[in-house]
Amino acid sequence: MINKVVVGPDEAVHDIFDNATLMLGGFGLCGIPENCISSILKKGTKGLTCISNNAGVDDFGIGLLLKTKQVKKMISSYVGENSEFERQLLSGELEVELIPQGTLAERVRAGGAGIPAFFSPAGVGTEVATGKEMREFNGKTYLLEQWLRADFSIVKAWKGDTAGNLVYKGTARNFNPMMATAGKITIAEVEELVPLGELDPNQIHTPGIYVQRIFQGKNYEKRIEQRTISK
Amino acid sequence: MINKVVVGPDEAVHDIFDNATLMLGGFGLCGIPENCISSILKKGTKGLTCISNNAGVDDFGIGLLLKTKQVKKMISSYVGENSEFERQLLSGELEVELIPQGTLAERVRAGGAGIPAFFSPAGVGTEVATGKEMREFNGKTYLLEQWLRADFSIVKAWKGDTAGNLVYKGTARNFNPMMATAGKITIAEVEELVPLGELDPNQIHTPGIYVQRIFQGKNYEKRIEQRTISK
Amino acid sequence: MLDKTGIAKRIAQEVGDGMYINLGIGIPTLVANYIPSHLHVVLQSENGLLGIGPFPTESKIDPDLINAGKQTITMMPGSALFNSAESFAMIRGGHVDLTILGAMEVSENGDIANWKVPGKMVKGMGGAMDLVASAKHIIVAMQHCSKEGASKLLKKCTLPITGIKCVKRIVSDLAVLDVLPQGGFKLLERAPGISVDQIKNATEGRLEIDGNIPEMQV
Amino acid sequence: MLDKTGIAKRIAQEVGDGMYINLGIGIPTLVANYIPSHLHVVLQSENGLLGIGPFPTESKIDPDLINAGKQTITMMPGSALFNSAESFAMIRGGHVDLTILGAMEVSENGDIANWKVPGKMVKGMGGAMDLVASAKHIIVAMQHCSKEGASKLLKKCTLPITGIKCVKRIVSDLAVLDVLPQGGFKLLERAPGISVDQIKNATEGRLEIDGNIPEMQV
Repeated sequence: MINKVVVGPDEAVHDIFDNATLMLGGFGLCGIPENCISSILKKGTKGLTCISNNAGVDDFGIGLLLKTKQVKKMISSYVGENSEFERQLLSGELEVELIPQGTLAERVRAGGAGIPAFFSPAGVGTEVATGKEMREFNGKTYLLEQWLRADFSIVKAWKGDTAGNLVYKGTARNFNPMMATAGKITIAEVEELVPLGELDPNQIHTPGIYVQRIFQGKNYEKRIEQRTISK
Repeated sequence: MINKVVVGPDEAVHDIFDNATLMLGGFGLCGIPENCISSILKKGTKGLTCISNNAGVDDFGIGLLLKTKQVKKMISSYVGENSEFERQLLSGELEVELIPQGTLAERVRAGGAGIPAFFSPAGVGTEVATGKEMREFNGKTYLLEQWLRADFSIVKAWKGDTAGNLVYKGTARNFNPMMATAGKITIAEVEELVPLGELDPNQIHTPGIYVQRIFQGKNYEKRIEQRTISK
Repeated sequence: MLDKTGIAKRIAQEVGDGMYINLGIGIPTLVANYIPSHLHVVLQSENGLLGIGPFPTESKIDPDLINAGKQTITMMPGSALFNSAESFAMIRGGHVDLTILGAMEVSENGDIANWKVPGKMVKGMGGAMDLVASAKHIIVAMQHCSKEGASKLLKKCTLPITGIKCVKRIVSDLAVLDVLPQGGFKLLERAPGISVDQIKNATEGRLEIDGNIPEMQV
Repeated sequence: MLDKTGIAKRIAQEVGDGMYINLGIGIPTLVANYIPSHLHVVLQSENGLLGIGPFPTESKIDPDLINAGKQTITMMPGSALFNSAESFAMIRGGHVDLTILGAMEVSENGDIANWKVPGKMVKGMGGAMDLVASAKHIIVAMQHCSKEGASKLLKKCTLPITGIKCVKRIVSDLAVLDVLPQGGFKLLERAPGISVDQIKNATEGRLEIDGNIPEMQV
């Protein structure tokens, strides 16, 4: 097997360049690559286009990169938990492209799977359809949607091995597996890096072929947005 | 959870009707639904269209249904291990549609995922492209391919629970997970049926939502086509 | 007139045994609390779970297990976890039997608007456009009128559309109504204490009233 | 002239450290035996495995673990199993670095024919059309001529095509050749004991011979 281990997040993101397109895994603050976001923040890379289902909150996740104005454009499905985001959007400092969540997930998968375009019913008759080819199949109308690919995909997994095989936990899986397939360079940060052979081959969520760099992250905060409990 | 357990293969396939379209999982003889094939053979259903990567061998797998002339049409990627198949094809008794393996897998996935059509590069410039729309994306030519769906999908898994969640083993996974998503009725036969809660939710290959009927199969033969050993 | 709990309770009566259901954020999430326990249903969370359980106790909170509203949750025995592409494959492929979601406006031909208010903040459509474009059956939980008293059951939506010709049934604070295939709202039930006239006055779109309209049993 | 083992040995020299490789049925499968052990490579089996290991000993045979040629196999530590859609997503998405497969004919513009002989049996293309349409680098293992002595390196394929303009390099029993971007076969190496004239006579397509052609080191 091929060893893909790098020392840590600084090395993993060292060549992310100004104006690069990044995919970042996660749904809300669940399953986000906390360590890599910190390193990009420190590195100060500018003009980023970030493809991520959400944009973090004011002081965590991608929200941190918005605050420092490192993000030029967000491509997301829902961005409603971030007041700095709102300010930058309304002032015209930030570009935003909103995509239905399922279409976003499928466009990223298509990018990784070498499918340049496919038909989806989401958004027919809405402003999402503007400028898109429409076609009817079996009496239902669909929109032609194109793949998404990125210069760097940054994902967070629960466990990973030195060959880049990944296993996610709970709903922290979300967009991470598809994004792992759609980056020219895919960087995986994991809570636990295990030796080769320790993961069951039958239970791997992301095969190592998609991952170029892997490291064990530190100090995961895993902030909860809506702490809801049963009495 | 919803209980989807049926008594056995006879009950599972009882309503498969003449001229139905079936998907059958498996690659070669690996991961094929042996019990259901036996029951369909016994039941004598005729005029079947079978979507399956291969067509079995003379005396096993789908080959059994070919011998009894229950199959009208095969949709496959490779059918080269079956002399009865060859005879029926050359005599015009059997219709055959050959599809590149990756396109077949993706068309089945698309059927399950509600994507009526997508672009694939496989077969451009070949007879597979005949009659298909071609389009260029980023300087490369692709063919428009349509989804595949079936009246019944019949899959084989290693373990399953009463809610229809499935786990496959080794390369017996192959086409089974996609086919499970693309049948109006999906029937799963498993080597071991386990109680609810015994499968790790994080390690399920086919979520139960896709499965309508499940039973524990018997007497798996698991015939090997090419027994190859290291000295 | 129903409060939010009342709407959730009435919608819970629409649930059938063996259904896979996607519940949207807000009132739809409350529906889970009122589904009769003898019914076996499975709740889908579009961020990657089939089999949502109750909210966790303090000691069981897991930041890696949330619903689409980002609330901490638990799993039922027999649950399955999956990625977002698989989740929307289920939705788009028609495997989810029932979608319950909120709306700002519904038109008499079944269009729904629930994702954007121009000039105010744009939060994004999340999974709503996928859900309404694909669901076999859609029930909308909503207020019949705005705080200012303007009807939200309209001839034509004024807000940006989430999906066209998709809503099948509406449960509002005032009534249960079906969207007719040919267009128009068919009044099925009145909320407790609400008259047919009150519903007429609160409905801008074409309202079909056929015979005696019973009061809801909530 | 190389035998099958010789072709496999020569192709093994094309393998680079860190590569993900798909090996076709026949001679390509043999290549695995000659990849230098200091190179870390991963072999893909398109029926759903990354990390093919050696054939099993009798006691380790598992009918649920086969390669694309339906042979029983083992797995290397660090392997991953997946379904057929995922497997071809890897192939189509350009994640596999090198594809090695057999051919009945190759044309001077890089077309390949390897799936069908009209009038004889049609076995099907299996994964070959997907592989040749998507691979970043394709090496073909083949016999230079038919048993009757007819060239299989042609101006134009006579058999039904598997893919167009895709073959990059050919290792035959007689030679190593590249397919030039502008068309034509560029002779790189001669098989042991084979002269340039013999290769010329065996090649119908345009052959480019530039300077002294070294003999292969196998």
